[in-house]
Amino acid sequence: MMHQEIIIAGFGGQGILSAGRLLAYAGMLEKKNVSWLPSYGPEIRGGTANCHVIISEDTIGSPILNSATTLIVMNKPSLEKFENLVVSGGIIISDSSLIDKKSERKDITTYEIPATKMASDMGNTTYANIILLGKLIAKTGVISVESFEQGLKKVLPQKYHHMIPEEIKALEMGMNY
Amino acid sequence: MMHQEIIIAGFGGQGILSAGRLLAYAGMLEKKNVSWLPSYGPEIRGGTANCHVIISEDTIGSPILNSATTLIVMNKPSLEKFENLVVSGGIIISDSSLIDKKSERKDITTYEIPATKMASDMGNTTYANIILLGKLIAKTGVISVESFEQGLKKVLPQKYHHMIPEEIKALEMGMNY
Amino acid sequence: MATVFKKPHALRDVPLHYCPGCTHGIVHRLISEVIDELGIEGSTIGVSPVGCTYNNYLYFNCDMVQASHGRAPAVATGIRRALPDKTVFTYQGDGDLAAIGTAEIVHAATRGEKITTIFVNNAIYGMTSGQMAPTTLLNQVTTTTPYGRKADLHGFPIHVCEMLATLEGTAFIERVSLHDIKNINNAKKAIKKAFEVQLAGKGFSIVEILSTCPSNWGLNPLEAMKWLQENMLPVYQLGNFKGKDLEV
Amino acid sequence: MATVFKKPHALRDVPLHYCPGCTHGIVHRLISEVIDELGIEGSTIGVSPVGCTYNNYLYFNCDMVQASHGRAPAVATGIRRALPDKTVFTYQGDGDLAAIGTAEIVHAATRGEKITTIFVNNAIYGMTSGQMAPTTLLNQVTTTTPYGRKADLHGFPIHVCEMLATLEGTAFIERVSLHDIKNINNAKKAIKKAFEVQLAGKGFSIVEILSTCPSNWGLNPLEAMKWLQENMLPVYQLGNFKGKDLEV
Amino acid sequence: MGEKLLMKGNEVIAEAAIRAGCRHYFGYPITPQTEVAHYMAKRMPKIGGVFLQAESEVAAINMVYGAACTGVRVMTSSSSPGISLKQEGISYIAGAELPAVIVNIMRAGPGLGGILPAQGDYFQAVKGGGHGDFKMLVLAPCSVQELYELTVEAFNLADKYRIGTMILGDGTLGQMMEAVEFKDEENIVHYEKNWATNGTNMERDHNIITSIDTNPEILESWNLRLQDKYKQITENEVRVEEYNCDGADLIVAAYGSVARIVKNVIKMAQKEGIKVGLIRPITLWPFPVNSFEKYAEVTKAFLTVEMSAGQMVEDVRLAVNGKAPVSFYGRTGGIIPTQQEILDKIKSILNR
Amino acid sequence: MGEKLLMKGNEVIAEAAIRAGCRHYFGYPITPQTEVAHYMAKRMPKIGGVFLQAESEVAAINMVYGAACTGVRVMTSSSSPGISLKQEGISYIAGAELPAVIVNIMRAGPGLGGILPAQGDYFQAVKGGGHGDFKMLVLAPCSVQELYELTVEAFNLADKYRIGTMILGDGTLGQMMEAVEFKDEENIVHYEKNWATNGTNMERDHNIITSIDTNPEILESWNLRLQDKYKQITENEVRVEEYNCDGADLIVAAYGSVARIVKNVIKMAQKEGIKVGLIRPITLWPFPVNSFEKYAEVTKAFLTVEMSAGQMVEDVRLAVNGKAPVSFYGRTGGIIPTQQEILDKIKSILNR
Amino acid sequence: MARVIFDEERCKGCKLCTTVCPKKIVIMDTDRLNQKGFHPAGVKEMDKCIGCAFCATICPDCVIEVEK
Amino acid sequence: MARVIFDEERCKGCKLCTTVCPKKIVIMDTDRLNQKGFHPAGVKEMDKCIGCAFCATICPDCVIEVEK
Ligand SMILES: Cc1ncc(C[n+]2csc(CCOP(=O)(O)OP(=O)(O)O)c2C)c(N)n1
Ligand SMILES: Cc1ncc(C[n+]2csc(CCOP(=O)(O)OP(=O)(O)O)c2C)c(N)n1
Ligand code: SF4
Ligand code: SF4
Ligand code: SF4
Ligand code: SF4
Ligand code: SF4
Ligand code: SF4
Ligand SMILES: [Mg+2]
Ligand SMILES: [Mg+2]
Repeated sequence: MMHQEIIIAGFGGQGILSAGRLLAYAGMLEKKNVSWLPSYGPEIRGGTANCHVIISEDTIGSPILNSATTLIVMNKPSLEKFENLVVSGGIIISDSSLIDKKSERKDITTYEIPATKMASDMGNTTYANIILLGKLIAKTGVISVESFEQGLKKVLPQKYHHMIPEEIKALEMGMNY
Repeated sequence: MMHQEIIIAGFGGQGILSAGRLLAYAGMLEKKNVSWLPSYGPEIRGGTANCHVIISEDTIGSPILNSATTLIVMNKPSLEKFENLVVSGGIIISDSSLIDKKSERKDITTYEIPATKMASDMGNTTYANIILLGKLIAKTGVISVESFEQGLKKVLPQKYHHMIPEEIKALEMGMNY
Repeated sequence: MATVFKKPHALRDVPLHYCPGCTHGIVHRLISEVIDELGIEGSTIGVSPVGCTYNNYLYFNCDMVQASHGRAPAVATGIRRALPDKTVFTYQGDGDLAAIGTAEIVHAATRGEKITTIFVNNAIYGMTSGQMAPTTLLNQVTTTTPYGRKADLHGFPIHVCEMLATLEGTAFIERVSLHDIKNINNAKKAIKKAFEVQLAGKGFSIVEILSTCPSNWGLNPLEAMKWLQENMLPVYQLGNFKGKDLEV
Repeated sequence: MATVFKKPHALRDVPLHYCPGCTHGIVHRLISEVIDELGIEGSTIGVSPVGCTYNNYLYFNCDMVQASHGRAPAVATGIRRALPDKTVFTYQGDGDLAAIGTAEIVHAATRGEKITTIFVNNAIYGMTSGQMAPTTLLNQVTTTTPYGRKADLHGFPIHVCEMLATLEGTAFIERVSLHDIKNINNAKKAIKKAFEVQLAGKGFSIVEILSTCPSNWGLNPLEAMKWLQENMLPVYQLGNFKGKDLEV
Repeated sequence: MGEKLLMKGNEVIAEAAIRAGCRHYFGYPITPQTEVAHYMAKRMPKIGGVFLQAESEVAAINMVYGAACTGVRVMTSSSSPGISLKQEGISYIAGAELPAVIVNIMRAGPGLGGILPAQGDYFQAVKGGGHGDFKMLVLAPCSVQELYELTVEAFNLADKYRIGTMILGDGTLGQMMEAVEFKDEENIVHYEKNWATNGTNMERDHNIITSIDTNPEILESWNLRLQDKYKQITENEVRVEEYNCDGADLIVAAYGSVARIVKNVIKMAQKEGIKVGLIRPITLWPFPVNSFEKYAEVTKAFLTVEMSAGQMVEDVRLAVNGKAPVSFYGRTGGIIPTQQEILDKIKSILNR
Repeated sequence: MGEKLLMKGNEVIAEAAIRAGCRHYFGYPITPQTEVAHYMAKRMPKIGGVFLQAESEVAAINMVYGAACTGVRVMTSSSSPGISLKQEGISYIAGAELPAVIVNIMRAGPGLGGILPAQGDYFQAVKGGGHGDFKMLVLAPCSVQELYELTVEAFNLADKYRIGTMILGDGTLGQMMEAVEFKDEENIVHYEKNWATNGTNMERDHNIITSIDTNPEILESWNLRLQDKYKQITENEVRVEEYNCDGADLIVAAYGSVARIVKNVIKMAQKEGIKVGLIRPITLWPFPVNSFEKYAEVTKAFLTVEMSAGQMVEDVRLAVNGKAPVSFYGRTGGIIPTQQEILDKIKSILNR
Repeated sequence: MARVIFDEERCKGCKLCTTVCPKKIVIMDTDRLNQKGFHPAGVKEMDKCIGCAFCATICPDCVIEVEK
Repeated sequence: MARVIFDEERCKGCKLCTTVCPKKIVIMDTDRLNQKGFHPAGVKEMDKCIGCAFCATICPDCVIEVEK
């Protein structure tokens, strides 16, 4: 039975929360059970943000994760904070253009993608989060690209729909990195 | 065992509450257990006032009276309101210069004293309450004149002590009426 | 012979519970006369305060709501926002409005809430037996200022009209008194204008009415009227603070 | 070479948690400089609000108390009355002081409570993510006025200094801004005077400081300074409202 | 049923209220429930409704009181410290018998506490944080979908009984997104409100809304009427989920988001051969006493799990009435108990 | 011991506070406790103390909070609706662990209710009217003499445990006059208050008083510290009067002025050959659980009598834990149960 | 020709009306008490009344009706 | 002769200091990030500094110390 527990973490402003939301939305469109829970509160002011996403064929108990099957990180403090929550055999996907450190855990698979750099090359660093999501999709199959695109259409206000092809491009760059 | 339950009732401004207080004070000086409870609240605005006084050789349970051994009344509404609370064999003392009605109860003793008139003749209607207390003392012996005088000294601010002889006079007028 | 003066319809035909000579009764009648004259009894909702007039809902013929202490402006806001076509007034004492209810009156005023507040300033807490109110005069003796109100300990009397006049949302502000016939008539005019301002949708209106509390001032009603005149008038300047010339 | 500028002693040597460019940090430093200059760190008790600066007790070297939302003036009153020889200040945002805390500030002021209030007006609720404050400008978009603040729905911006100036208990009232060096220096002067007024036992003193909230205004810190200058200054007139010439 | 949407709990509360016919919202911002207000601020102006940010929680609850007097459906929302400030107003709403919906998305306390989720306001909600003898109907949803359904229901119940009805959730529930499926049409029950103060129109005697009478006999009769109503509600409106209880070795009592966690614990326990049940009170008041009574005779032990230092556990004990041991496990300060902790606690109770 | 004086309960509270070293009082007028303020207003200026009439109950409790921070003994008093308004402040006092004495002279509720005596705020006082997990120490005197003694004690306990301590009385107790005998010297216990914010004098690091921490681990540790303290108090500070309980056919549980009435009922019952006992909790929290446990095994029945619709009865049930039937008799609205009513109820329970 | 009618049972004897009558014809009836125990106000020389309604205007208890 | 010292780790990259320097010598170091992830401000041409402390006056985070 498919059951993915994903933590996405980084600085505020990196699209951490919205990446999680897109993921959950796509999962829901695939008729899976999903939950999304942001970190909230004044620490946002401090600059960090994270969210917990569960996508499962089973019903979801707590939306709070005490462990994760996948961790996506976009800054160093988040890597340090969350790497130990990844289950053995799990995945860490990190933005290597922002994080100079590697997780030392040997029981997990780590993917390092210079996502911010790649996005910047695309002309917009805000796609970095999508690039990392691409890797997640490629490695876990938690959702399909089609659902992701459908989700985007639902979540994005009409006026931003012209950006969807770029977003898909970013996703695919991540998948293929 | 001595146990007196006294309700004093009338208009606000007639010295209802202070009469009760003097009584309780004197009782206390005689080493009896005493309690005094005023009616309080917006009905004072409506003009009526009453207080419950218990003087007892026994310990006092509730300071609230559901019945009375003696009722002192200084207006008609109070007579009507409280006469039924007097126990069989009890006493009603009423100011007949203000109340044109007589209690119809046959199982109690009624004393009618034109106290306000008498006080007015003394030159000060505010002694009316004391005159009525005098009757109470005479008929029940609940306190002695000496204790009353001692109590007055305690309760009255020094600057009013010159009035004490007049008060005692009023008391005795009531006792002897 | 025609009746030239009688109890207005908006005032119910029941005895008032106030102390002899308490000017709350005059205020009740003036409001009722205005409601009659404007023909708004059926479309008016009044809000009673906590204070001696806590149950003035018994006296007005329009629909009435009893509010918690000081919150009448918030309650009135709730009513007025729910009933945009009706007229809403609050009736508040100086403890109710200027102490515990300060935030509510200031914000109803700054929001320009379309309500009318009748503010009865008797420089004391009547209901609870004569404590200091924010409007109590310096040196005035009350049960909580037994040695007189002292500025350095208890602060200064608050001038509600002047304070609220600094707020843009206020459309009409006037202070009146009840110490003689002329002033009673002026008071009525102010109350009427205040309601008219509301009916015209201009914003928040308030009339502060200098009143007596014979019982807690320890004076008889005639002395109380004189005390008001001699002591309150010098401190609380009568007159219009806003909206005198507002077209309604 | 001598040090001509460094962190004042009254400011603790810890990083502040505020957003980049948030002027709360400047206010903290100015207060601390004044405390240093007056030599009152050991005899001062500060009261922190609820707002972005809820835990500014971590930043000041004097004793500090965290108050419930809006009640800092009441808490400060309790402290000051218990410690008649000490200096007490409150630090409050516009939501804290001008919304929920309206009654407390008005009454601390009218009582002439010997405290100093530093009132940081950033025209928004910073802490709770950008809701309308009583000081939000007309047409300003916030999370609770997504279509802009409209006078008829949400009321008018409240002018705290002007309102409090009507109260006799206030000894010193001044509005300042932080949008450039000159104004920052003026702000410091006003803060210093406000403390001096307290030390001289003259009554209540308050300094309103126009500030930025880059995060919730959706602007970068430089744009925010500009926005303050262009939009807040015309609405909130800078200057002294009371006590300019008070001898202290 | 419409399509599934992914929405935040707080937003769903607002949307559900609007669907239930609520067009009047008065509130004051506080984390973690602010999105209720943000949503209302966006939507109400579009549908002719009223969103008003009050100057304080005290003002907000009194605005609710005022609007409720006129007969409209009205709501406020806040979080723990803000709800404390509303206690006088809540007591007035009870005394005046007004229908109103009050949302408390609990955070950690006491005092300013923290903004992370907690369930430390159970006593306040259920026993009476305000003065006098009164009750609120208290609904405790455990999912975003249920937040929706119970919010709609809250308005119906409030009107039916003229009672303050509270939605008691926690920060997790308010902040999380989950799928929600709205009905095409809501079951809005309309009750005659001839008591409302909306103007006599000179066609009837004036209506009065008040909670005071200085005559104690009258005031007692009002109180008896309230108690009577509460009895009716206790008889008719209890809602509870019993999950896996038959034959359970131990039954956990938990509400709201903790109950979700317990459901996962039940699965974990099953794998270890331990049969655990769950009684999830959906109405915290009236409390589902019967469910506990029913199982008290047959179950070895009860465990109450809360994000508190132990509050609902008292109601569980009252219901179980000594017939079985009742243990407690709780976390505070914004910490959410983990599945493992709860399982460990269960095992220690059962000596396994 | 000095001479006996005849004093009003409310005045005795004020006098006792002053004798206990309280020099700071902040309050807002409300019937039936206003005489506390009147007395303070008269006395404080004469003894260099502070009497301040706050602009509201909310302000008053926050002034108390402020003064308590400096280490002085401080008090406020109010009655039911006013106490509801103080709930946020009371929770802050608990969170910041400040010593303070809070007096509630209860009146009838809910809402504006009435000003006559009632006991409808038991839940609020004992379970927590404010948000979060906290307790106040709650003392329930039943005579004017005890009002005096417990008020003095309240200040000692507040300081000892850094806890909000409530005197819970009712209008009868506040308004009645009774003899009171003051000690020549009070037992004032002095506790070191090195946590107080009274100026560093540049001789120590700054003190901070706060109730918030956004780190849930820290906030939980604070909560655990509170719970620990509450446990200590529960172990050490229970006060109770057991009267005539040994061999009683039925034990009545009652506190405050109702307990006085019950004592008379016991005499009445005795005359009819019925042996009735009384357990009178003097501390409502911590509740005298042991007394009930002790008699639960041997007594046929318990009856709780309150001026409420039934609040303390829950704590009695929790303590008795199903070992004996617990009945309830209550009056509300300001009505005081009569001896006869209570006796009748006792007889009906015992089938006599 | 004017006339004033006093609803005597409502009168609380405050005397305010007596102070405003331009004709000084409103006086307290010190011989009688109404049910509430107050000496009620009244007019003896009704023919002097000019119907100005001053008495009614100041009466807090709506005791007085005026005809003209 | 003046000198400014930046406590770089405290800098939040808000740029306010750069706008007030009369000598326009305060600039952001866009090549580096501090621990918090911000480009810190600094002065390259220190010799031009007149020690006016404008930069320090506007810095919300007390990053700057000035010597003269
Ligand atoms: C929350 C609350 N606090 C206090 C009271 C007690 N109280 C009743 S009326 C009143 C003040 C009344 O004074 P004011 O508003 O001036 O009205 P007045 O009686 O003078 O007309 C107070 C303090 C209350 N009922 N509720
Ligand atoms: C009783 C209560 N209500 C609401 C809140 C939530 N709250 C925290 S800060 C705040 C407003 C802060 O705005 P402001 O005072 O302007 O300070 P800023 O953050 O802008 O500096 C609010 C409403 C709270 N903590 N307590
Ligand atoms: S107490 Fe004062 S305000 Fe109240 S009714 Fe009497 S005179 Fe009027
Ligand atoms: S949210 Fe606004 S006020 Fe708060 S720290 Fe950030 S910029 Fe400053
Ligand atoms: S109407 Fe005028 S003249 Fe006639 S009695 Fe009254 S006040 Fe006097
Ligand atoms: S003014 Fe009215 S109440 Fe007063 S004496 Fe005259 S008639 Fe009577
Ligand atoms: S001290 Fe003045 S000149 Fe030097 S860097 Fe700072 S702002 Fe520029
Ligand atoms: S003002 Fe301070 S925080 Fe901002 S960039 Fe300059 S040094 Fe850094
Ligand atoms: Mg008043
Ligand atoms: Mg702000």
